[in-house]
Amino acid sequence: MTETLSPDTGASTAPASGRRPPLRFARFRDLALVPAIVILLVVGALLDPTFLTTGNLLGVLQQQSALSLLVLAEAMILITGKFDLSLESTIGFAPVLAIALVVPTSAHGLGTEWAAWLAVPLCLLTGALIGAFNGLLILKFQLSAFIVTLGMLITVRGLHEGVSGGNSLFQIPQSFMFLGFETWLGLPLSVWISLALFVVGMVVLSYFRQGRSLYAVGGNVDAAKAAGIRTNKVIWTVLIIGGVLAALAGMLETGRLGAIGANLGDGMIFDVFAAAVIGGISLNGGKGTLFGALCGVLVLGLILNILRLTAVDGHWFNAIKGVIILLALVLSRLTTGKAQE
Amino acid sequence: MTETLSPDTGASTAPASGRRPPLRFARFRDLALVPAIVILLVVGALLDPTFLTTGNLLGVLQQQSALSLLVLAEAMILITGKFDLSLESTIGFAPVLAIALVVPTSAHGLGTEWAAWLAVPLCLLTGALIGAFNGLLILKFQLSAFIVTLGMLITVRGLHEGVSGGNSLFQIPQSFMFLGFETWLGLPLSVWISLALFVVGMVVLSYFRQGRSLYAVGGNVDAAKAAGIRTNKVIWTVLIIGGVLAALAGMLETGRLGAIGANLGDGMIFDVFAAAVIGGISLNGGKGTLFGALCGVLVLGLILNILRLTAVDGHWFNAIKGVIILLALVLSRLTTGKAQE
Amino acid sequence: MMSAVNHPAASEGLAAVARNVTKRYGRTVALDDVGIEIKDGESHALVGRNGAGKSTLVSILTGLQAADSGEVSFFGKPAPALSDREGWRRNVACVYQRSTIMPALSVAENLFINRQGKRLISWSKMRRQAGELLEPFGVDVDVNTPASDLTVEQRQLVEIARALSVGARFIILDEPTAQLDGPAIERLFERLRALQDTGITFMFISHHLEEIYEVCQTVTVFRDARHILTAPVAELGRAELVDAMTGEPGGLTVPGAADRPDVSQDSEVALNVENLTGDSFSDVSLRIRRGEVIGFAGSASSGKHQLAETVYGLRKPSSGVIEVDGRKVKPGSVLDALKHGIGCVPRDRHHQGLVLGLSIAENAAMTVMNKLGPAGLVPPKQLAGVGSKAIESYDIVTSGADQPVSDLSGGNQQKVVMARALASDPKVLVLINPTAGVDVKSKESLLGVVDRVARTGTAVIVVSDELDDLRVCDRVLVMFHGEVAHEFGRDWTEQDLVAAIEGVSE
Amino acid sequence: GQQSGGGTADGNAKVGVDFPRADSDFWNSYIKYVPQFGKELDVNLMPSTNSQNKVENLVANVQTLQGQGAKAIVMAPQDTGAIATTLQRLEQQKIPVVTVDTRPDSGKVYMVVRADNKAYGEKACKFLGEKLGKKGKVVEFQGALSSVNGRDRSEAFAKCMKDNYPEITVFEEPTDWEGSKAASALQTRLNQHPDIKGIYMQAGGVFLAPTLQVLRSTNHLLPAGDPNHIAIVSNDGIPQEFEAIRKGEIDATVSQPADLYAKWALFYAKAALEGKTFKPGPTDHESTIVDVGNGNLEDQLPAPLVTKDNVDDKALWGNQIGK
Ligand SMILES: Nc1ncnc2c1ncn2[C@@H]1O[C@H](COP(=O)(O)OP(=O)(O)OP(=O)(O)O)[C@@H](O)[C@H]1O
Ligand SMILES: Nc1ncnc2c1ncn2[C@@H]1O[C@H](COP(=O)(O)OP(=O)(O)OP(=O)(O)O)[C@@H](O)[C@H]1O
Ligand SMILES: [Mg+2]
Ligand SMILES: [Mg+2]
Repeated sequence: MTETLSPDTGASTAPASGRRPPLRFARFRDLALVPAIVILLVVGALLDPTFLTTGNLLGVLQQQSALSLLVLAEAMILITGKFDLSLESTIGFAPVLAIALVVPTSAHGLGTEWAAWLAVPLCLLTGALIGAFNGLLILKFQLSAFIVTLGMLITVRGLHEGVSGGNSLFQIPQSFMFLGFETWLGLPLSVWISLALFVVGMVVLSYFRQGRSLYAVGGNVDAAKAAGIRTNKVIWTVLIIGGVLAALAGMLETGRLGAIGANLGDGMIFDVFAAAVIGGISLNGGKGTLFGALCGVLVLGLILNILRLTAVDGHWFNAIKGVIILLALVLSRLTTGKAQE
Repeated sequence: MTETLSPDTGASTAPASGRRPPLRFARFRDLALVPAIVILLVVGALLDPTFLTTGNLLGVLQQQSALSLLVLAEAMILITGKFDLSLESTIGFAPVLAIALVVPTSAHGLGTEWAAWLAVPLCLLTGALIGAFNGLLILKFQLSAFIVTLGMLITVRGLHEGVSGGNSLFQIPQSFMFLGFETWLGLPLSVWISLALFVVGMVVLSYFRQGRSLYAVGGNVDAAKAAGIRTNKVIWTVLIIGGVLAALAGMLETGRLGAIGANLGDGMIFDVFAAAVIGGISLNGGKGTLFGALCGVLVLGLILNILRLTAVDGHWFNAIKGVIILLALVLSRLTTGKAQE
Repeated sequence: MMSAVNHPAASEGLAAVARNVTKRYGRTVALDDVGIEIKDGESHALVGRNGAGKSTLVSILTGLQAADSGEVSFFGKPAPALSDREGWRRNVACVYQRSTIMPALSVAENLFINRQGKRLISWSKMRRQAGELLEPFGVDVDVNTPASDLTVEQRQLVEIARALSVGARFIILDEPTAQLDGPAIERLFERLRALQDTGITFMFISHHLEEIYEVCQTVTVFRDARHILTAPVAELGRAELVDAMTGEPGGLTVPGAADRPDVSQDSEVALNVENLTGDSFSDVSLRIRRGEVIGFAGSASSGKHQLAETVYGLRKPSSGVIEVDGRKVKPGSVLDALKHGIGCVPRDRHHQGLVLGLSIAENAAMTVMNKLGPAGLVPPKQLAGVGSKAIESYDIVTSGADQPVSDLSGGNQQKVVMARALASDPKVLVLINPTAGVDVKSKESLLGVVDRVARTGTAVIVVSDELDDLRVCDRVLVMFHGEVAHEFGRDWTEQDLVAAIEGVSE
Repeated sequence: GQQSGGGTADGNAKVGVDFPRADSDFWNSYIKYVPQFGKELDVNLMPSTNSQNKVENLVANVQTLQGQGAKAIVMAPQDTGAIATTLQRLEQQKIPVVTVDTRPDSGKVYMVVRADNKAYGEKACKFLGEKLGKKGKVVEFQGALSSVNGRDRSEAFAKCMKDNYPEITVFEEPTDWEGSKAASALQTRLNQHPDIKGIYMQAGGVFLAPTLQVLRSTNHLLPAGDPNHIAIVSNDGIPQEFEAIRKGEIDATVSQPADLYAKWALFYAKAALEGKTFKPGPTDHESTIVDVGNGNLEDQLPAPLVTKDNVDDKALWGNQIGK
């Protein structure tokens, strides 16, 4: 009795071709930055012979590895429809607290002098706690994520200054150094780590229920709830993972630099957002891919590297950087043809 | 055949009481920060006898006047559903460019040495142009306001560094100094200016169609278009006014400081957002009042003033500031009982 | 009959004309060289299946979107430039299908948006006028409340009141009645007739065909983005109209419960609700057997929606028990409801039904993501499979399973919500206003789905304001002030039901 | 210890210079002096980079300069801790490093060229202490808490005050090197304690104008000699400070030798390339080389206190550049 109608999709839809159109929207959007990257590679190669050497390109990757972890974290949080500004102070505070708890007071420790191997887990735990506290304020007190994490940005940066007394910590436990300093198969360990985490993130966000639920929550939290997704749990988890990734980024950066400066991470959140949004992540939630975000990181890294190689006058550095970022935005807008949010 | 059933609409709505409920929503939400302000006044008075002196409170007002203009600008832009991060560099660049165009090269001028009276209009024009350019990218290229103005933040800061050559400009035309330095009836001129502009803003946003259209555009841009509002014009106007206000704030700040440092405005945007959002402006657009934003400015100013008076250890200054901001948020959340966005 | 009726040759006396209009959205052709002529003073109905392009034409006729080609004119003059919003507003007012309410603004201001007055706004005057404007619609709210606090019906009435009060001589109503109940519709029609008498022209879009016969003189049918026919309503029978819409003869057969075998008294109880008390209802008990379809009727304040939402876990009851197959369901937990085999079509698809940015496949599979692969893995093949199955079973007009739901027409979106509810093969299916905004043919197919799943042993709850939806029910429970006041079997009559709903029957 | 320069003995090899920041008057002068002395000393300078006050940038810049063939590097790490790994890597690759203005906390460098920041704090403290007659209230504008130079000045100033002038109360105001914060702090503090008698500002380029402006608007700006004059000591030595000293608005500044920084940094970089070595002891340019441990040498350049008495000295760098 209830037949389904013969779907004469004909005219109202596209020429009903094969089941799968040749170019899928999501994929296409992902590749938006590829032209920009190609242009940057060509321009870089023309401007300086050192640019295309492996040494230089590896350098770019290594320099961007800590940033890329923050972008990974922020991208996931943005997709879930939230915001985290405090990542920029977590990257400094988590390692500082961990180290201050294990080193002697002579090296600006807090006097606890816990076992050195505790430093790594303590650092990650600190990141997780900051994320969890953000979650508490956002979910339980229903405060805006932007303003909560802005408050936390200030607070955690203040804790960093307070705990370190404004000093750089340069007596770093070996385990910390290891991650940021060693290389494996010719590639810095930190690059391996961030690549691996990005791949894991992409797989989870594309092919796993848990990952897909970020998009559902970010797209329409009520609909996600009505579909049985535990939205608060998802948001909380993502915020905590974000904190842990920021702490890990702090460890990589510490290893790379050999010490933690008192202003580590300062101003970094702007680059994080620039990379994420250039990479196609929407600030309104529910949209964007980690692959896009990774491309965003690369675009930013290449821009900086080229500016460095050509040694533009320091006074005009930022102006040129800003203009190139705007150009990259316009370019990716024109190649995808989709309005941005 | 398909009739709909006939329910009685009556009970589905709120008990139809008198025409005007005793406490109106808009008004009530506006007063959300009053408890926080009262608590801060009491705490301040208890902690330091100087706090409640006119001298000190006037000082707070004067110190906040440039910030308050930025908050006024940002609040209007946020209500319209957009974003402007570049205000923080406009506040520095607009006066720098204007001054560099009129002073001799020996005072780090650009060599044009235009007439000194041009400085004020040039400064305001620069602000307007930056706002207009933001509008161009956002509306014509349909780019996200966040990322466009982030790019502009970097670019304009870069132009500031480039034009000033990184130097502080010490030789300021008299007209510039005037606004930020003079007093009138015992109140600094800059306080009068920002109060007057806030009053104008409040009246326009409450009692004029043009002002109400900001709420319409921010609340639902398609619906606003459908209602005959020229949404693009509204957005563009607000962005330009924002730029002009930032330039004016730059003039007031120059007058107050007697020179323009190369890092004027650096990091200020965080305070701007903190004040606006504490004051009840929604980042999603269409919500909030300028009165609330002004309260947000005052809360922030009082917090800073109390911290300064009590001379807390500099190393813990930011941590305490952050915690108090978070507390103020929670407090205003609890007193209004409305979730924030 | 199926060919287009010749256009009236007269070019004067026309309120609005669109000629040779074509509009594409990416790969989708929404309008394919269509035209419409609306005579001054007439009420012109536009009908067609979901996705036929009706709303697209509306957005072109109101200047919100530019057509790819074609022209529009009003009262003999070409339409103003797209940027001249004021010009468009002078010619045409509209109630759009998608809400144009600004939630943060007060009801009063929503009514007077962008025409608050030339100079200083007088809020007290505006409030007074707003109250007067709403009076005839029976919307009894304080005009100072923010619109976000209104119910869906109230919001719709505010939009209607606004469009009718703008003072345009040509008014478009795109499915104004989809969210309204009986008395509200009656009041709307009263206003319409009054305005018709003063010579106002209407274009009226609705999926309730009887409404068209009630208020319109002329009807135009669109199908698959093309113009099919235009004819005087009086000359077109209902069956012919439906044939023109669907493009195939045969008419409609809304399934009735009578066609199904009786539910045997010893078939198992699928859903058992005992002494359930919650928001707006109290102490409700009921048992639904496998294969049984239960309808809930009642006024907007009867608590019927709240009851259904509580069963699915969207609301938390204050007391009482919900059991599926004898096992207790955790109150207030959608996840647990799903685990126990309850599926649901929520009340408002934009609010709780869909994630607009995600694809059809993903929306349809959202409740069964954990069943597609091990450890939460979602293999793309399986996902696409769920999507294409939904498209086939519910006849969704789309370019493919990976199209974002935001690009679908309203009716097709509703079908995706249905697909989502049924993807988990639920034992108990809760449907709230399942056919809102769905075209006649799709309504038939959606109700057919209800009939089909009931035959396979699913227990179904249908909460609806529409009698058609209740015809598939084995029993209809009428709620009044939060309690079940009446129970009817399959043999209910309209009069009895309406009387029970209004609380006047004995 | 004696030290031998690494690398080739080619005085014409490329020298890479990284500037620490472009937003302060002092460093801008340094940036101007570098190419000037590069020509004078015949150093093969590469295009310079700028790390904008961020150690991450410094590290990346050094990597870039190295990639482009730098054989010696001049840098001014504002964060002296977080440069450790980079120095270690440069040492492994036998690239000599000259640091300007700061001394790295760990790692090997060929030479440190700096004036002693601790001495700045101490000189300012002594000057104010005596001027105020060993008692009264003093406001100190600190830099950013994370700045090493700022911290050195603050610590030396605090220690000297505590040791020598226990009756002087010091209000420490952290400012992030922002004039606006300094102005607000001073205004508040003057309200609270109208009897403030002295100000120490750690960077004249940033704090000079805001301080004078606040004093002016609160009627505290009285010429030196007036009994209510607030004594002000500054650091940097820019022309505007000299001007203010001449007018009697401020009392003294410590001239940080931007020209000598540039000159001797390039001198030592070239010396390293030529394979020269140095020993601790006095030099031919009124400074001393000291062994600061770790095998590192530091050439401590003179940083004169400028007062009304010597403000017109032509040798001061602030008097050499155009006003
Ligand atoms: N913004 C859009 N982007 C892409 N496709 C769209 C968009 N809006 C509409 N469409 C497509 O255009 C076609 C016509 O849609 P329209 O909304 O006009 O249908 P309708 O006749 O109003 O249907 P309904 O009765 O369901 O409201 C549909 O196939 C729809 O998918
Ligand atoms: N319906 C409303 N929607 C939104 N805001 C409102 C509304 N009514 C009042 N307001 C706000 O409340 C404030 C004061 O309202 P009030 O009713 O006192 O106006 P009024 O100046 O007394 O008007 P009138 O001139 O009509 O007496 C205005 O700033 C306005 O923004
Ligand atoms: Mg429609
Ligand atoms: Mg009144």
